[in-house]
Amino acid sequence: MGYKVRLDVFEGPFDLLVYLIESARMSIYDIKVSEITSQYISYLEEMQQMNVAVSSEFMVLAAELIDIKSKMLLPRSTDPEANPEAEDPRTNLVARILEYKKFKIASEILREGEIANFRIYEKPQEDISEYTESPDEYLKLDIDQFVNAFNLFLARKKKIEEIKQRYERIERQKISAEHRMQFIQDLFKADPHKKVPFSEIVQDKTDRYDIALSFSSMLEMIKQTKLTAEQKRIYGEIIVGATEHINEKIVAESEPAEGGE
Amino acid sequence: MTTAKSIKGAFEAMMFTWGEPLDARTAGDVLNISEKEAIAYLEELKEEYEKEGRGIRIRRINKSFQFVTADENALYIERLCTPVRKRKLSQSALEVLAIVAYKQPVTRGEIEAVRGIKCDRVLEGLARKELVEEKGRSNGIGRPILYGTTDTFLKYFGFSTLKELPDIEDIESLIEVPEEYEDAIMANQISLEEIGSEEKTDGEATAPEEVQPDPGEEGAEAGGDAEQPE
Amino acid sequence: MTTAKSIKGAFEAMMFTWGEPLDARTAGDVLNISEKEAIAYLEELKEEYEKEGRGIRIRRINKSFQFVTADENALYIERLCTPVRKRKLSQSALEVLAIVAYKQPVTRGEIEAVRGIKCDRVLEGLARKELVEEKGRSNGIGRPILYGTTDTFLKYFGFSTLKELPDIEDIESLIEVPEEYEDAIMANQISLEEIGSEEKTDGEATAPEEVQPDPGEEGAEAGGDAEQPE
Repeated sequence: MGYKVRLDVFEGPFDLLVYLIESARMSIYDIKVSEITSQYISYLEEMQQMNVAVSSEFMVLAAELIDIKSKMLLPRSTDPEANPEAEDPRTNLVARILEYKKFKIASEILREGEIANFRIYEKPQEDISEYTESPDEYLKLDIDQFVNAFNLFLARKKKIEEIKQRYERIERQKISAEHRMQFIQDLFKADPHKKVPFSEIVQDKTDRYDIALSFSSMLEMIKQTKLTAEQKRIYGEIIVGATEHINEKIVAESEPAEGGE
Repeated sequence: MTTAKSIKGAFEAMMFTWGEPLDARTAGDVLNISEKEAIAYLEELKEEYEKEGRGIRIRRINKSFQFVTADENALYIERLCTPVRKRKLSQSALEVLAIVAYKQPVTRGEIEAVRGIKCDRVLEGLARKELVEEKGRSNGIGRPILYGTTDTFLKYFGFSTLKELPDIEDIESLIEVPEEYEDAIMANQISLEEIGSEEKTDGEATAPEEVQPDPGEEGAEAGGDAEQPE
Repeated sequence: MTTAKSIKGAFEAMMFTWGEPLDARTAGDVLNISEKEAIAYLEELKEEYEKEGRGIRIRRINKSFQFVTADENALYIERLCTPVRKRKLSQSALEVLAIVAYKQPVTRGEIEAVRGIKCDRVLEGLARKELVEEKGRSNGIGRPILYGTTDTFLKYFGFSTLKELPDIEDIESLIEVPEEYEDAIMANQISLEEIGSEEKTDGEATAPEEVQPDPGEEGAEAGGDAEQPE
């Protein structure tokens, strides 16, 4: 047989093998391995003589063919142990050839579709530049976003309200601190040596403002050396005691109190 | 290829791919028919498209014919072809919009009183986007403009009426920030022991804007909040 | 704008203007109708054009629709305007494409196992032509890329959906005939071989990479230089 076909027209080793098998009018299910192997190898040799680069994949299949050929020479079926999975050494090769052929045929079907589709023409897009040059500004807005934004605003507004109220309270405190200090002074009136836990100074323990007011009043009185206070451990109870100045006149706020404690 | 149908089909395909007005003589040459015959077929085609009220029509210019879109579809083509650029409203625009939505009709002054900040430009932007509009004039001094939301505004949210906005009562009561709410927060946040903790007060003095120090706590510092960063 | 006629008219105008396949959802949005409704109208239109045997038809690619010429007019269009020459895909490209089309999502390794030869460059070329694309990653070792076909693939081969691919199981049964029909297979193979060898000597022998069109085939006179317009 004259193979006046160049190697590079074959899409791969299977393509060449299938070509050779079909050219030899051989059944894929009964490949004469010896014959096809020598044809395959001589084809590759011919190519190499013509200085055509033969890719390694072609050589891999050549090696496989030789391997199968040698196995074919062994007495089969008498020794199923040697190769129990594929009794016929060609089985795997046949399966791969069939798989390849299947897609080869599929590619031929695609080719038909390709050519038929070449007869169908599209038209280019019309000139739509007058539209594309002035994009629509579409507002992205959804109700969640709207509500979230508003809630954020409310939170900020609430904060502002708080600040306002705080300043109001500071004003109020300036008046009532005097009362609270008076109250503390009265606590020690009967017994100036007694020790009072801070919590007893607080009148309304559920009211944070009251707690804070009591605390600041106590601090103020310490500053005015009317009270002493000690705390045994951090976060522990503050124990308040009176000094000899306890009964001196209450001053609403001492002058150098600016920096707090 | 002799039937009128196939000749007209060929002309349709040719006009379609040609794009520009197709000269009847050129078209006729392709099919080996005279210019006159070609014009007759093309005129027939033109009438068919009109009679059937198709979305594309055939326009005749002298002896040339061209596929064009029917006038009545101009709007849809514009909608299709105009690219969409999505924009978001700024936080301030959303706020003003919310105030207008819930308090309408509302004057600019009232909005500014709620927000504590000028909003003339924001209002302008919202009006340009057709989200708010003038609803008349207030009887107050200077007869200021009253603003309200538009149908476009409703459309954005898919509402048919303003009543579908989330309940306004809840939101309004929140604006007032009731005291008991505040006290509840304080009760949660402070315990007796914490008062004595210096760390606590220090920490709060430098607290960022978001975390407002509690008034009670501040009071404990007896005026020490003068330098409080706000 | 509520009648079926006017909706279809709008779609005609939009498809005509758009040129490229027009997505049914996009088209539906313009008219405020659902994608499903849009598809129903567009399918109706498509049938109308076919039934009336118009020179232009509507081609469906998945959920997109496009005006194209009817294939019987190819000759006239070519006479009229010498359209851009079309270049066929190479045999190797087609084989890889066939494997991707039928086995998708598929890794390069799996394709190479079928063909017995490397195909990284072919795959690259197909991806560049947008005929295949990455569809994710396999869970296998090295997490190789999974390839699948694109809408361009469907358009290129004239399929509306992947379901229109000829049944590969039929092909399989065509090959895998039981032993007793071996003679018949052989006869079949002989004829296949004849076609194949002819093709190889005439057409493919001179085309190293991109295959030269077979003489006498439609749209093939073109030769092989011009890039396939896509």
